[in-house]
Amino acid sequence: MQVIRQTEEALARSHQAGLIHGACHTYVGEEAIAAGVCAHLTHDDALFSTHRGHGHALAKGVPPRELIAELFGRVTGCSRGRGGSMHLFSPEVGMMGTSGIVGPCILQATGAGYTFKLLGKPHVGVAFFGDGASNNGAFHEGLNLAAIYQLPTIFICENNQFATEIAITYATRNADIWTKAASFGMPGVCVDGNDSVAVWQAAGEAIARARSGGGPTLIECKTYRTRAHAEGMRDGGYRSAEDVEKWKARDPIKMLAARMPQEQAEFAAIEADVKALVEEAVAFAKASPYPDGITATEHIYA
Amino acid sequence: MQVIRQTEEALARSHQAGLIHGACHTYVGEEAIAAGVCAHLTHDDALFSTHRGHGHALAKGVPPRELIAELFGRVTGCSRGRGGSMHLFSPEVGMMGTSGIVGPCILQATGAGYTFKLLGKPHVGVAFFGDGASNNGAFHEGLNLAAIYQLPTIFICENNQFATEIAITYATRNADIWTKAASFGMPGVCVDGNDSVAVWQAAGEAIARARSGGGPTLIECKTYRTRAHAEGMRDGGYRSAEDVEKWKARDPIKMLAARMPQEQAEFAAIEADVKALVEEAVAFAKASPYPDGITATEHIYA
Amino acid sequence: MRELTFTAATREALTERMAVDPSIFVMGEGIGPRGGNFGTTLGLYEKHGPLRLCDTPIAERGFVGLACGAAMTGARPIVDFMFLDFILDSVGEIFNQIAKMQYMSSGRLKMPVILRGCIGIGSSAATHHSSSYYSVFAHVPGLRVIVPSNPHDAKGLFRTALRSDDPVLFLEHKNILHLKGPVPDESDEYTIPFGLANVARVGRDVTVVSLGLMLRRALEAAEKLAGEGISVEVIDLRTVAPLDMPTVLTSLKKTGRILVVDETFAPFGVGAEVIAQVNERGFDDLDAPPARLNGAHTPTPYSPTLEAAVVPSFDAIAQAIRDVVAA
Amino acid sequence: MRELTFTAATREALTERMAVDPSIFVMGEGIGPRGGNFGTTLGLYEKHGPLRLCDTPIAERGFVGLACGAAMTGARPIVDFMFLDFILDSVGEIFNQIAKMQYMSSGRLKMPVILRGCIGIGSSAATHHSSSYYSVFAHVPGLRVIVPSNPHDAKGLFRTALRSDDPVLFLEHKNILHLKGPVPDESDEYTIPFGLANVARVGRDVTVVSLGLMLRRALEAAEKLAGEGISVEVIDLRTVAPLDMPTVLTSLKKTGRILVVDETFAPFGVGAEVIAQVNERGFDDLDAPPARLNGAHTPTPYSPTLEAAVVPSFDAIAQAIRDVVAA
Ligand SMILES: Cc1ncc(C[n+]2csc(CCOP(=O)(O)OP(=O)(O)O)c2C)c(N)n1
Ligand SMILES: Cc1ncc(C[n+]2csc(CCOP(=O)(O)OP(=O)(O)O)c2C)c(N)n1
Ligand SMILES: [Mg+2]
Ligand SMILES: [Mg+2]
Repeated sequence: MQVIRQTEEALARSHQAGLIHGACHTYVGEEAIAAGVCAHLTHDDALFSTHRGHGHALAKGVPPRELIAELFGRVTGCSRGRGGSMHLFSPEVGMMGTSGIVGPCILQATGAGYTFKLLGKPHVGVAFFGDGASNNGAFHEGLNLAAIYQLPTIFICENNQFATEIAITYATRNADIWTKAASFGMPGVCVDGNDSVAVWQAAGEAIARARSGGGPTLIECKTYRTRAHAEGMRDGGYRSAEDVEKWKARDPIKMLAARMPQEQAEFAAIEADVKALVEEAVAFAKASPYPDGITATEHIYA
Repeated sequence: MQVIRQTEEALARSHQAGLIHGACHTYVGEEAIAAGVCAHLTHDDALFSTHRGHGHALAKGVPPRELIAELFGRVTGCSRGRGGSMHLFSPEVGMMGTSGIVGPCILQATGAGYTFKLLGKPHVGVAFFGDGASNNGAFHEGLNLAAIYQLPTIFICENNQFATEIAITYATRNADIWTKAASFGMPGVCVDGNDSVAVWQAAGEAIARARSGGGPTLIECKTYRTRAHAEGMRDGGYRSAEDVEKWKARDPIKMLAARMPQEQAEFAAIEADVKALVEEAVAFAKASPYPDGITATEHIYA
Repeated sequence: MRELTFTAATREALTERMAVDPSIFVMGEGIGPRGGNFGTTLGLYEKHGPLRLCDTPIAERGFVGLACGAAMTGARPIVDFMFLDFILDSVGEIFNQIAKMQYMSSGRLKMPVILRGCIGIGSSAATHHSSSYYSVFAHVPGLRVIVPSNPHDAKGLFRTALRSDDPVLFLEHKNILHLKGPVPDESDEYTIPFGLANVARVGRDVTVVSLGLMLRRALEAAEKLAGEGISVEVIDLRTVAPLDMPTVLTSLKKTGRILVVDETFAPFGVGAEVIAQVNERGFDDLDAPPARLNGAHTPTPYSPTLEAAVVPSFDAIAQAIRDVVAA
Repeated sequence: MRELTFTAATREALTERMAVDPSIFVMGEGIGPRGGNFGTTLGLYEKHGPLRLCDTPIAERGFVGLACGAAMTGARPIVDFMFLDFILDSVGEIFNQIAKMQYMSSGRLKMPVILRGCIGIGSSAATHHSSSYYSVFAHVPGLRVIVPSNPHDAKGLFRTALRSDDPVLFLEHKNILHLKGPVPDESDEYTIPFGLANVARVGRDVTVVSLGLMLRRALEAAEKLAGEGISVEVIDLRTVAPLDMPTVLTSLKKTGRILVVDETFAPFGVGAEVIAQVNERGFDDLDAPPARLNGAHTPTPYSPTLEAAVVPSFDAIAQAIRDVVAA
């Protein structure tokens, strides 16, 4: 969680400094989810995510320097500068990609589950997506396909209450997204997405079930993003400052620390280590070269 | 129901005789649904349907002669010969169209509901679609939109147990389609689709609620088609002859007749009248001219 | 004349028309209280409320299909995609339903739907926020496809779209959306018909056909080449469907040389179609092979160095014009 | 040589390859026990079972997206749409994901997906079962687009598709699917590379470029015109992306005249692209304006009289060839 938090904050500062050319959607406030889920995954498990994917990439094992370099548009970035914030690829660690389009990750994770079942492998496909995606047809079709084929796929819905500025309570009359699993005859689970231990437990159960042939699970994590939808965007009007403060008080990092008061020194040490790591990563990214324009049309075909 | 049954049987015979050039999906066995629902509709209400739409067109008020002529490819057909079996249009009577693509009718009926709400009209939009369509993303997006805007739209799912040869119990782990309304915070109702009175009652309640601003309803009608998926197709392998017989015994026309034993004479009179009507309609269609090839590119733009 | 941005110009047309036509409503993500990601509907929610400025879930296929049904029953929906890239999940509703509805119903249903979104490469928006599919939509019968290059045209064409009974794709390049240009007073009710190109610059030696952002770049290149003694006529197509070939052919008759400059993919693109029609209807006027200059045939990369490499630059346009003149 | 239908020919290629490559699976509606609406997978379910012959709900977007994710993780999915018309709900997954995946991942992911479906106008299938979108798919970078005209080529090209790491659209005209043609024995492991056109008939006076069903009609017309003393060279493109222009240009050098015959829409279509490239690379070889003959730019009507009017007929093709020769 520290790696995600501090990297995101570095990215936010870099965005203000003009080092990031395109969009930048941070994961601040939602770190417990990626951390809690990815703790159960190996590089052989396949993770698919969406526009708010920095946290997932980091938790899956993409080094901060590769993420930051990518957003800086450098050739050392995880997508070699081709992708930017919304197109993060690192298949080497099972980070199969993020997408600037809402929805596809649900289907692709289903496809990964299909491959693993077809080839008899014990891995899982995992999709991370927002509450906004749950009203999209991809949710309906993807979850149904995963259910009927009993695929090893885990659907993690990060319900941070808003899709940009549209409240989930506006976008559906049933904002308990986990209940929709019933339409597909699939287990649906609801957890406090700011409680990393609760996420870790729920994900652990679901992933173990999937690995042993028990099929998919939908896990809704109720959470909140505490920064604007994207860096540089206004953050007023659609939600109250009090709500933001209320959720900041439920900061997942603080919540974990509060749970283990005896580990304060350890937490402090981690925080300091990560600080150094992220500083080094920013320096690395800044020092990295831009890709050569001449390579712009490579890799379109195999 | 007699008009639908006898027209369909005439169409099936005509198909065998080579008078129908393209596809022909009959509605035999499902007549109670169109009849029960459309009894509540006027020409101002907007009906949208799918590939199996003959029954809906007839129940909404398209004369048999226009339907038959359309399938015969004649200029007197309800779509002037441009459409055929899967593209039936008669906006004059509120038959807004059928589609050779599964799914869109759900969204278009939602749109009709939107217009009626926007313009303050007391009409309803109605979508008829199969169990197969309920696993399509259009179902999820359409029902959700109708629910959040509380539109006067009625969703009639004709669950005849199969999509072509794929059983609904294969295509979803939750074959009680009406329960999926809960995902959208919408009332979901289940009726015996072969019982015209039950359909009539359920549709009546839902339509009255919609007209008075109470929003949409999903009605699942459990039914069965007793002919092949389409005329000329094999009808074996995927379902048992016993099942077909079992459902034939639940013939909606016979069931209604059994309900009102004192009305046998009336029923017989209707049957005879309809026979004459359909015979006349076939003769009319046969005698009608084909459209002139030169008109093939008219009406692409307004 | 006063100066407005593209967005302000089309918003004026929309505001004016919504006040008199109660059947118009707008759907999209954030077009309600927020006023649109690009400000396309700013201030209208306060006037007309949530039914006419309808915020949506992320369900592009759903609300495009809804718009189709609404248009079939007497409303005039405008779907605002913000980025055109998001249109793709609704292609089934557009190709199979919206584009075919008038035809299938033998003209008894109309299809007054506007589908608008911003297009184009720039600002490191990356490959899911940079697409322009106008050639794809223009291939399909039943659609009108509009790509304005300045606020004046944007307003006049949007006014036409607001009265059209055909479905209209209204596409504005995101890198010029905020640029200002002269627009007549609100009292001037000018409209611009679909299918009428604009001779944006008169010249003698070569005809350059373009649209959108590239049109502006081509005009700059023409300016520079004037200094080299090359007189360039620049034609702004403004609409891709219908395509105004008479204006192009008239210019070609004068210049004998033609270059099509288009940001998007060459294969099966605007240049291909213009050149094919030039061959069919103006072959004898050609003093040199008709040519095209396009963006690279590739997904759009993110990094600024890569992004710049996939779009025709000012220099590349100028050189392509010189080449056609020299051919 | 033995004779097989298109369907039997591609099924043979599929059967052979599925036996040796366990990563191949097929998805679609009715491709399991039923063996496919057109018999594309007949007999394979019995051999390989439900995981490799996977029947689906009606969820085209869903299973195309699934196929994308499966290909990213090491499988080789084949999506069988029966009618290509049903592909449209999945265009977002194809354009934004499948076509761009290799690029976005800088070549670290491969995308071995085959998307197959039947195309074309005929048999009063009406407008939702008659489409051919090959020009649309060929406009987008990252896809291979195949349109065979005979069983021999269908098998050879399908074999190539089964080994390709690029996404392939494999499109067969429904009105020739059941026609038989010579196909070498199963022991002959010939393949046909993408991007290699076939000179289907050698001639002197004019080059006719075509594909799919129209190729066959063009060959018949050429036969007839031989009797009139016109020697027609007929080129079968076979693949629309990549397009084999060298073969076309070599022929043009000889004949000096060219006509593109294509069933689908003219605007932004195959003819437009071929003609644009002819202008770019073979302008000096042209003795007459290059021409194209297309189906009408309209949704497809149902009635046989209307349907026949929107497709290039044998007579129309013969006349168009005469016109180009006389020009
Ligand atoms: C198909 C599609 N439509 C619209 C967008 C624009 N968009 C980007 S992020 C976003 C909101 C997403 O909300 P949610 O899924 O809840 O994720 P969050 O941003 O809250 O993490 C929208 C509408 C998109 N990227 N893709
Ligand atoms: C999008 C789409 N995919 C596939 C088809 C082919 N198709 C035609 S009818 C049908 C089955 C439909 O089943 P259901 O919705 O249950 O209706 P029923 O035929 O049982 O009335 C299919 C798959 C289609 N028409 N549209
Ligand atoms: Mg959200
Ligand atoms: Mg059914």
